[in-house]
Order: sequence, then structure tokens, then C-alpha cells
Amino acid sequence: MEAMTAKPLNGIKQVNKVTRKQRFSSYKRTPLSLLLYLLVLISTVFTAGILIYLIGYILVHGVPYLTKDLFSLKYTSTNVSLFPAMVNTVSMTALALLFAVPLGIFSAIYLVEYAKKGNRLVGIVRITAETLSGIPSIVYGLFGMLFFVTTLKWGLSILSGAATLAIMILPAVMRTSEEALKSVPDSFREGSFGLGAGKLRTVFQIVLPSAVPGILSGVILAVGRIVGETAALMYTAGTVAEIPSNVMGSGRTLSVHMYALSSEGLHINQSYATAVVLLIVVIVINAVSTFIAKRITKG
Amino acid sequence: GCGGKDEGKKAAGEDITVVSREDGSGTRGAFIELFGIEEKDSDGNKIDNTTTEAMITNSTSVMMTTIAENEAAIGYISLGSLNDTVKALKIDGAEPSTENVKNKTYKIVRPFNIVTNEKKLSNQAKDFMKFIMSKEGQEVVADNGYITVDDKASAYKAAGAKGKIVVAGSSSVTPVMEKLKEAYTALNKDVKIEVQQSDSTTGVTSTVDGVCDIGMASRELADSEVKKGVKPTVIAQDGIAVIVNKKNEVSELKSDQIKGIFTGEVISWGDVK
Amino acid sequence: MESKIKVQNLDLYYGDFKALKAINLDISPNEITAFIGPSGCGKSTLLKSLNRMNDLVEGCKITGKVTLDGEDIYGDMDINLLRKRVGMVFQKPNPFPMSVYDNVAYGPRTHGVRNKAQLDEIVEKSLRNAAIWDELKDRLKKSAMGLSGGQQQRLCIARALAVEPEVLLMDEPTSALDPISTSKIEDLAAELKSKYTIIMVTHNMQQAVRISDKTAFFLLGEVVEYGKSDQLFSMPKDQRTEDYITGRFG
Amino acid sequence: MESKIKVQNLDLYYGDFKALKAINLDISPNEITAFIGPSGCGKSTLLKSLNRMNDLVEGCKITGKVTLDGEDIYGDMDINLLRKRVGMVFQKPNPFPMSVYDNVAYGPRTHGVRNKAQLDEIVEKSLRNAAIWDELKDRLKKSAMGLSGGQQQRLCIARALAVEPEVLLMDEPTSALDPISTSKIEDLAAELKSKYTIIMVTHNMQQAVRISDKTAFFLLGEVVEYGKSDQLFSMPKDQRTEDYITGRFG
Amino acid sequence: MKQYKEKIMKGVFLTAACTSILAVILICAFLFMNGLPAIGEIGPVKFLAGERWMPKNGFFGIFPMIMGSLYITAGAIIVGVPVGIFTAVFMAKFCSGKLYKILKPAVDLLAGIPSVVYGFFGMVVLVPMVRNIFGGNGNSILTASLLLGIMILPTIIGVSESAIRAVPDSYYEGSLALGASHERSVFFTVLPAAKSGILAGVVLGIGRAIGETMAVVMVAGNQARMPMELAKGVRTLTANIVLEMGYATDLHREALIATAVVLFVFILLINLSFSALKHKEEF
Ligand SMILES: Nc1ncnc2c1ncn2[C@@H]1O[C@H](COP(=O)(O)OP(=O)(O)OP(=O)(O)O)[C@@H](O)[C@H]1O
Ligand SMILES: Nc1ncnc2c1ncn2[C@@H]1O[C@H](COP(=O)(O)OP(=O)(O)OP(=O)(O)O)[C@@H](O)[C@H]1O
Ligand SMILES: [Mg+2]
Ligand SMILES: [Mg+2]
Ligand SMILES: O=P([O-])([O-])[O-]
Repeated sequence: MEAMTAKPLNGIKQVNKVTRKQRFSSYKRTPLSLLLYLLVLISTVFTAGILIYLIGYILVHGVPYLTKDLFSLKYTSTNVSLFPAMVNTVSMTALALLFAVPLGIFSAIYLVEYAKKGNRLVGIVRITAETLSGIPSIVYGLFGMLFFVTTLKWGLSILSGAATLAIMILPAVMRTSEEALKSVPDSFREGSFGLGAGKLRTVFQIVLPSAVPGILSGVILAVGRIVGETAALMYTAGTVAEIPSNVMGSGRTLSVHMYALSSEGLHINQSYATAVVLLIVVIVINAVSTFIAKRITKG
Repeated sequence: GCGGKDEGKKAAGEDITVVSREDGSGTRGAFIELFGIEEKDSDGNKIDNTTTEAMITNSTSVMMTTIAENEAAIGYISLGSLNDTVKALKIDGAEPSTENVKNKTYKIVRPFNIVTNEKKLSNQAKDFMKFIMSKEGQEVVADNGYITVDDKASAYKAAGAKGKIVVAGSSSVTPVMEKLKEAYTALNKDVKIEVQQSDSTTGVTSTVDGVCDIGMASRELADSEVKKGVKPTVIAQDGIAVIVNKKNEVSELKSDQIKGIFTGEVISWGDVK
Repeated sequence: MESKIKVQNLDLYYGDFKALKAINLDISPNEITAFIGPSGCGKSTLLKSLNRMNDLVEGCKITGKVTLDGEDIYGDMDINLLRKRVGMVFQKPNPFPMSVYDNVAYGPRTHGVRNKAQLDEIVEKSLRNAAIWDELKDRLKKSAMGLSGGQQQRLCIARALAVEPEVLLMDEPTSALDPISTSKIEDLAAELKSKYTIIMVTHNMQQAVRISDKTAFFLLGEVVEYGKSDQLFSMPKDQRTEDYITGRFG
Repeated sequence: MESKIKVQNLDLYYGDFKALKAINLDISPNEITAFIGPSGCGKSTLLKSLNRMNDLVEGCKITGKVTLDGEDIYGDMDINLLRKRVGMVFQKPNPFPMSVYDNVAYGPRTHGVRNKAQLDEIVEKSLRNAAIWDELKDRLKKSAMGLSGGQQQRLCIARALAVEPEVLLMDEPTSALDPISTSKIEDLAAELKSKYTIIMVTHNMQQAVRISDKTAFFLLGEVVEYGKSDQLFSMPKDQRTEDYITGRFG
Repeated sequence: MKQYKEKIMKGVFLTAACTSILAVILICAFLFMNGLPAIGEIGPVKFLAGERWMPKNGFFGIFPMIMGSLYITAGAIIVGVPVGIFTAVFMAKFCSGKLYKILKPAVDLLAGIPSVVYGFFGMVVLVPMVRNIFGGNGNSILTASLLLGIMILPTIIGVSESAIRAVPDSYYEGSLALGASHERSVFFTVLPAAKSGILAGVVLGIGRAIGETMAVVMVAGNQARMPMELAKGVRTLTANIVLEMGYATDLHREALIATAVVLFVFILLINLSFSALKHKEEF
């Protein structure tokens, strides 16, 4: 970030700008830096290219089919409305985050702030969490079906689905929170303890707020996973295209809706239109999470 | 897709990309049986001879997209899902169509089953089954491109059923089931039907476990499943269309050519022209 | 006069490294005690043992006894109350990543002050005492991270004063300050000692002479000499002390 | 004598805040120049302008001209070479989270030294020069993060020396050091000035008198007085300087 | 009272930390109960080392799928890890505030695109591309690796970027002041300091790569035979489960769950070796 980005003060010609010429003459001297710079640039262009292509692809295929019908309050097999699925997506995300985020953050707090160095539990928890992150979603689905749906008798329901997803996203939330907490400098903790604050207060008032940006990145990853999930939900939350009256009812999310529409090849266009809406929902959910996180850091 | 002007010709000499469904799939089961890709060995065990080089997919839409994108590909899908992104082949001279299936000139079909647990079946579920097998129900089946099992069914009369019915299982059966549901609930306002789309096996196990009232399966039931106390009922027949890329010059094949392709004996489009 | 803090036979290990050896020290109330000695001799370490900040260091082991008003601080005493009573200012300034106001109000809030007016008053008083009110009064709501090094250090002093400790431990509190701020802090220390007990690590011997009542000279984890500052600096009993204060050391 | 560094009419803004006002300063080669002044007056800021470390601060704007050996440092000069030529030691010690050895070897490696024996030699020489070799020679492979504050600071000095800069900027390099290490660093500075040009921010006026050839007194972003140290301290021309050095300020 | 609260909350934190263990135990129990008998029935050697998978005909060898998973995961790592880390570096240390404001939410969006969409993207873009460049029918190890590599990008970028940002600026400044270039400072001081966080991101990403199915199944070809060339199709363990679970009954179904058991052990081994690696580095 050597380049200056702030707008110049009115009428002032600042001298501390890195010119392009300077940059290139530097690179001549340090080819390694140039190589690294190019790698960074190429990678980013690659990522951005994929991103633009994917989003463009979805928009091109989906936007023309965004009809009013798709947003009817009630789903029928002719209007294939995505409205109920949209509502379900939001409630499913909220519920799964409600389970997983406190759980993930609390475990991270235990691992970073409470567990002694060399504590066996830390290693075990970390390995189990990472193992969880590698289990395919269909296995989560089957597990959820067997455990939440059948054994706990929650039936095919939003609750079963959210509980299953919560386990699935726990590792992302936990590991990112753990790393975020670890990166808070000890001097903050010392400062707080030195004033006679207890551990809890130090953790909640000083350490956590500083860790919020890191935790947020985990939450956003988790949101992505929840919103994009199908297999795990088909077997736990079911695929009913309605808004259930409570969390014990079955309902499909947008992603499941998409899958259902596309799987028999009958409503491919509408499924792309659903993908467009899905993108918008993701953007909104992420923006809301970021907003909440900002509020927390500001205190 | 990929470019090039003389694609049709190129495809003609190209290696065939065989696309099949997953092991156990009802569509595949019917397909290999009817084309003789499945044969009995000396011990009387059925052996599936599908070439190991065949690409495998478990979804109709993936099958269609793969074939729409690959000029050398061949595969098969439910007739009800057929659209103009791909080309359906005539088999032994017969066009794949509902009429031809009905008049038996086109022979590749599979059954759509529903599965019930007689002992636990609720009244409203019984009533719904009655509707499906009635004249009105079979009309819905026919209207949506599937083949009826009973053309002379008697008419249905609403009997004031109420309550909830959960139907779960096969994604292939789901579209027609949704239509049936809508037709039925129009007549029975007090019945609420939930259709849960997953897969055939889940449909059966859910019925066994009591998670749903009626299961949907696009394959025959296994003996072990029947032993668990569930009973299958065929509600419709589904034709299977053999499909190729639209740029492919081939538009008709003989049964034994298809067998050759799917067993890996025929590997080039040139050989079947 | 009773001692405020009594250190008896204290040994401290960081893992296998013995950082403090058989320390015995009586700190009198209402006095300023200076710790001097070369870098790495254990001044900060002993200071941190007095409010148990070393508990945070993994692998730190302590033997011996430290009492505050006769009470064993490594006994049943509530560790948070101990740290409220024995406040600390660190060697590197460590403001919290929040506003100036919240930094100072953090301590009082921790200890139950919720009243806005009362907090305002505490914040102002503490900042004034730390000789930084005038500079910061207009940026109370701004983040404390943007302050200059010296400003940060004075803010940390204000933060420590805001909880009204009985003992104030300061680890080179003025090393980042200019002479004016330094003399303000020194004046403040002199003023505070009527109410508080102050222990200060310093590298500045002039400062030790100027403001401290007693001085302890550390060398390699040991207290070589401890006594009235004027005596220690004018006629040290130990040769090593003399070498050090006359700059003839090492 | 030609100036090594020439600051001409330099203004510096942090956003809307003007932190330096019309600075003009000629730094002579092979001399030690001290920057003194109250906290927050802009000493560190000017220092950082001399090797363009302020470029990192978002919203920092500079006008005016700074030349090194007559070359405009804000012109076409390679910024990294500039920083190699103008080394810096920061106010807060900032060792890298790697071993002591790697900390010191980092600079030489950056500038292309790969030979192990040569690196070993540079590391030893730099650590010796920073008066810390004896303390650390047995823990070269240990992490630098476990050192005491003073040790960290001396390590950072060693790290800066290892790239053999022409100019060495030091931001209160001895504020965390005991008198012995301080005097070692001072001796070192005096020794180095035969080869290097040294600019040092300090709060310690005795230090400025002791070792610096010239002193600049800063106040509120301006250079109030600049001249030979003995003159500036014995007979300051400006009333404000006099007030400050006699402690009568503010 | 306060002590009380501290104790209770410590208990709460500990309990939370144990939930993931509990979850693994539950899933483990479910998998092993349903899967181990099948392995017993088939025979562990025949199951693990068998090269033929023909459930209808009684062949249950998953060796080709084990190899398939290895190949594709390795491929995804080769594609996704460097690109992900470099992009994270760009976002944290190279890009201007304005660009970041666009790039960040966009990358977050990438995480939220459902696998099915990635799958269709793979089918219509990557498959023809690979077919044209490398021959074959396009549904191949290469395609699947590429697609998976892309799919793990958001995980790696997201976690690494915040790890890089968490490194104190003083390291970066210290390096610059020694005359190191921006790139060198970032790669040789900041990145090593962010190592643990980046590694966490990579491990999460690899987990995602192993566990991802819906998209892989759409482009990998899924032939249940030993993987041959990079341009030929392959089936992974997860694909095997997803493909056939819907129709499987009896031993076939149990063999699929046993496949999940193998996968589970596989992931456990990867994670154990990662943590061993980390341990070794710490000393
Ligand atoms: N956390 C730690 N782990 C291991 N050793 C430590 C730790 N903290 C300090 N030490 C060592 O203990 C000794 C005493 O350190 P201490 O910080 O008390 O020195 P000090 O007298 O305050 O020095 P300075 O004046 O440089 O701050 C030093 O040798 C130091 O390296
Ligand atoms: N990054 C920044 N953004 C905004 N203001 C800053 C920044 N850095 C410094 N300042 C302000 O610029 C002024 C000069 O700061 P500087 O750090 O140069 O002071 P100093 O003379 O070095 O003081 P000290 O002796 O306390 O280190 C101060 O008022 C400070 O608050
Ligand atoms: Mg110290
Ligand atoms: Mg400064
Ligand atoms: O493929 P299914 O018909 O079982 O969904």
C-alpha cells in the first residue's frame, strides 16, 4: 500500500507519491520482488476473472427469467415461486448462525484464553474441528436425518436443518475466531488485567472487539456455506416449497429450490433466476453481518 | 461450447463419449435390461456390462447439459424431461413419444412407484392414493407426458378427507406428484400435502421409518425392502429417451448398436453410420 | 512504620532461567521507591510479581512470599482486587484500541461505576493528573491508537490512575516523555505519594535521586543494595552499586 | 562542508492536521544531530519524512523538498535504496518474530548477501556494535520476542547497523535502556559518526549535550532553533528554547 | 459472586469447545455402526484394495476412488492454495481502499455461490476448455481439480487475508526501514508472522476440497476404475457416495457408508499429519 490514495488537500501539490517510474526502477534491482508482484497480480486477476465470469454467467442466464411469477407468495408447480425459499433461506441462515457462532466463538475463547499451552484438549478440538470441515455434506445430511430427524424426532424441519448446518459450519467459525483471538496483542490483555479486570471482562470488552474482523470473515464463509448448501438440507429440512409456520416445519432454501428446479431439467431457466436472487440474498446477509460487526467494534 | 465450423463432420469420426446413470438407478436398470446390456452369466447372476469408460451422472439435468455441450456424447433421460437442447434418437425406427410407448412400438420404459406401509396408512393418504389411480389422477399423469397405467380407471369422488399427508422420495417422480397434489387439494381443501423431493431409497426408508406416509421410487423395490413391510404400487410409466448432441448427424440407431456403444464394443461414431 | 508491601525470599523462574534470586524487600507506604539497574536485571519482572502479572507468562514459577498490608497476595486474595489495589503502567505504552475516553473509563467501569457524570469526572481528573488533559480534551472520542508515543504513555498513566489504586507500579513511565511531561509526571508522583505508594522502574538516575525516597539497585536478578535514595546515591555501601551509579560499570 | 541531508520548506499534513510547518534544515555529514522538543511536536514525524516512512500513513501529505547528497528523495530515487541508505531505529522496539540471528541477517539477506560465513560475521559485528553480543551470543537461534525491552531495542539497532546505512535515524533509541547500555550506544554513535551521519530524537537533554554536534529544537511542528549543540544549550537565541531547556516551560 | 460467574463461564466455554468433539463422536458412531459391518462382510482388503466397483455384481473395491480423491485433492491444492494466498496478499497489502471495497464483498460472494452453480459453470466452461486443450471428453481429473481449486479460493482467501491483516504493522515497517521492498517485506516478514492463520485457512480449504461433492460429480466423469491420465475421468470417494446413495439398498448402501468411514479416516490422517508438521516447526 505504498501508493497514496487520499485526496489531496485543496491546492497542495504533495511530493510523497510513488511514481510508476520509481516502482519500475526498484523492480529492476530486485527481480524477486517483481516476480512476487506479478504472481500476486496474476492470481488476483485469475480470481477476479472467475468471479466476473461466474457472476456474469448467472446474471445473463438468470435475469431474463426474473418474472413477477417467481415472486408469488405461494409456490405452485406452474409458477415455481422462489419467494418461500427466500424467506426460508434467511431464517435458516439466522438459526444456524445462532447455534454455531456463539458455539464457535466460545470454543475459540476456551482454546485461546483458557487452555494452558500444551493442553491436549486444544489439539484434539482443533483436529476434530478440521475433520468436521472435511466431511462431505451428504454425510452430514444422512447423519442429520438419522440423528435429528429420526432419533430426536424433530422430523424434516428447519430446526433439524439448522442444527445439521450448525455442526457443518462450526469449524469455519471456530478456527477463524481462534486465529483472530490469537492475533490480539498480549499487551491489550495485560493492560486490562493490570486494571483489575477479570478474565471475562478482558475477553469480552478488550479481546473480542479487537478480534471481530477476523471472526467476521469466518461468519461470512459460514454464511456462504449455509446459503449454498443442498445435500445436507434435503435430508434434514426437507424440500417443501412453503414457509413453515414454525421451526418444526419443513421448508426449502433457495439453493435447494434451485437444485429441485434443475434436477429433472424441467425449469433450468428459473433455476438460474433463483441463482440471481441467491446472490442478492448473500450480498444482503453479508452486508448485514459486516454492519453488525462494525457496530460491535465501535462499542 | 466449443467452436469450429465443420463440427457435424468432426463428430462423425470422433470417439463416442458414453454417458450413463449411476449403478442402482431406476433409469439405468430399465435401460440396461431393455437393451440387453445386462446379461445373465452361467450361474444365473445378472451382470451389468456397461463399459467402465462410461461417464456417470446421477442427475437428468447434468446428463442433458453434458450432452448439449459435447458433440460426441450419447446418453439417456426420462421422456418427461426431454427438451430441445438435445436430440432424441429413434430406436429401431420408433420415435420416442407417449403414443409410441402406449402402443408398444417404443419399448424403453420404467415404472414410477409409490410405496406405502399398509398398517400405518392414514385415511387421507388412502384417499389420495385412490385419487392417483382414478380417472382424474391418471389424466394428470397423461397430461404431463407420462404414460398411464390404467386407462379405464373409475372416476374419483371427494369423500371429505382431512389432515396432512407427507410424500417423499424420488426426484423423477416428484414433478408429476406435485401436479397430482395440486389436482387433489383442489378437490379436498382440508388436506395438506407435503412433497419432499430426495431420492428413491430415501423415499422407501422414510416410509419404513414412518417419516412419510407415501414414498416415491423410480425403481423396483428390493426384496429386503418389501420384507420391511412396505408395498409398491405403480402409478405411471416413464419412457426413456436416448439422446445425443443436436449437431450429431446420427438420428436413428438400432437396439444392438446402442448395446454395442454402451458395452464399449463400438467406440467411434463412424462405426454406427 | 508498617510496610505496605513485603517481599520475602522471592525466587522467580522463567522456565529454567532464574530471573530473580532470593529477593527481600520492604516497601513503605506513602513513599516512592525506585528500581534501578542494567537492562535485563529483573526490574520489570519483580514489578510484575507485585500484582501477579507474571501469572500470565507461561512457564513462570514463583516461590517465596509477597504480602500487601500483611495479606499474602499469592494466597487467597482475589487477583482482580489485588490488581485494582496495585495498579500498573507498562514499559511499552499499551492503550486499548478504543477512544481516549473509553480507555480511561475502562477501569472505573470494570469496578462498577456506571454513572455518566461520575465517569466524566473521573476521566477528566485522571487525564489532568497525567498532564495530558489539555492536549486531548478535544479528541476524547477519537481512537487512542493515533496518539504519539508520549501521549500514549501518559494516557496509560491516566488509565491506571482512574481506578484509584493504593499502590502504583510504573515501569519506566517517563522513558518516552519529554522533560516537561516528565517533570509533570514526577510532580504528580510526588503529589500522589501522600495517598498512594509508588514503585517506579527507571533508567534515569537523576530521576531516581530527584523523586524517590528509597532506591533498590538490581544486578543479575538480585537486589544488591536497597536503602534511602540520598544515601544510596551519595555513599553506596556496595562496590557494585558505586560502580554502576558512577558509570564505571562493566 | 556540503550537507548530507537538506530539508527545504517542508510541510506535512496528517489529513487536515498540519504536523510540520515550513521546516528548513541542513544535516551535515559525519555529525550527530539531535532533535529535541516536547512530546507531540513532530520530531518523529520529521525523522520519518527523511526515509519516507510517512508514505505508509494514509492521508499523509508532504510538500517541499528533501535531498540526500543533493538528490531529491521524493523524486526518482529508488525508495528501497533510499531506506537502505537511510536506516531507522524506531521508538518502540519492533523485532521480527523470528530468531535473533535472522533478525539481524534480514537486512543483509535482503540486499543480496547469501554467504553463510559472511552473514555470521555481519551478525556478530552488528550485535557487538549494538553492545548486546555478549548477552545474546548463546541465544542467537532463540526467538527475539522473548527479550527484555532494552534487549529488543539494542537488537533493533544491531539490525539497522547490519545494512550499513549512510545515515542512521534513531527515534529515542536509548529511552528503554539502562545507563550502561545507553553509554555504550552513545559511544557507538560517536564512533559511527566518522563513517555515518546520525540523527537522533531524544528527550534527554544531557544526552543531546553529551553527544550531539548540532541540535534542533521543535515546538508545535516548527523548528524554533537549530545550531551547534553547545551554543544552543549554553546561550539559546530564542526565548522559547531557553524556557524549554531550563525547564521553565509551559 | 464475580468468581462464580467466571467459573460458570469457563465451564460454558469448555463445554462449547467440547461440542465439536461430541459432534465428531456422534458422526463417527453413526458412520462406524453403519459402515463397519459392510467392511467386515466384504473383507477389508477386498474393500480397500479392490480395483473394481460394481455393486450390482458384488464387487466393492474402492481403491480407484481413494486414488481419485487423492489426485483431485492434490490438484485442487496446487491450483487453489497459491492463487488463494497470493490473492489474499493482494487484498491485504497491495490493493487500494477503493478496489478493496469492491473486491472483498465479491470474494465473499464467491463463497456463497451454491455448488450446483459451480458445477454448471464447470460443465459449460471448463469441460469444453479442457477438452479442446488436452483432448479426451473434458470430464477429467484436470477439470475437477481446476473447479475444486476455484471453489476453495474463498475459504483460503478469507481466512488468510484476515490473518495477514492481523500482523502488527511494526513488522512491516521494520522491514521497509531496512530497505526491503514492499513485496519482500510482505512475503518475508508479514506472511511468516501470519503463518498459523494461513495454515488454518489452507486446512479448512483442503477440508472443503475433500468434502465437496455436488460440483465435482458434475465434471469429473465418475468412472469407477483406476484413474489413468489427467485428461481422463475419475471418481472420488465423495462422488461415489453422492452418486449412488439415492438408489442403494442393503449391502450396497452399507458399502457407501463404509466409503464415508474411509473418507473420515482419510481426513483425520491428513489433519494429524498437518498438526504433526506444525508441531515440528514450533521447536
Ligand atoms: N517472558 C519471558 N520469558 C523468558 N525470559 C524472560 C521473559 N521476560 C523476561 N525474561 C528474561 O528475564 C530477565 C529479566 O527481564 P526483565 O524484563 O525483568 O528485565 P528489566 O530489568 O526490566 O530490563 P529492561 O530495563 O531492559 O526492561 C531478562 O534476561 C529477560 O530476557
Ligand atoms: N498517523 C498519524 N495520524 C494523525 N496524527 C498523527 C499521526 N502520527 C502523529 N500524529 C500527530 O502528529 C503530531 C506529531 O507527532 P510525532 O509522533 O511526530 O510527535 P513526537 O514529537 O515524536 O512526540 P513523542 O516525543 O511523544 O514521540 C502529534 O500531535 C500526533 O498526535
Ligand atoms: Mg523492563
Ligand atoms: Mg515520537
Ligand atoms: O433419481 P430418483 O428418481 O431416485 O430421484
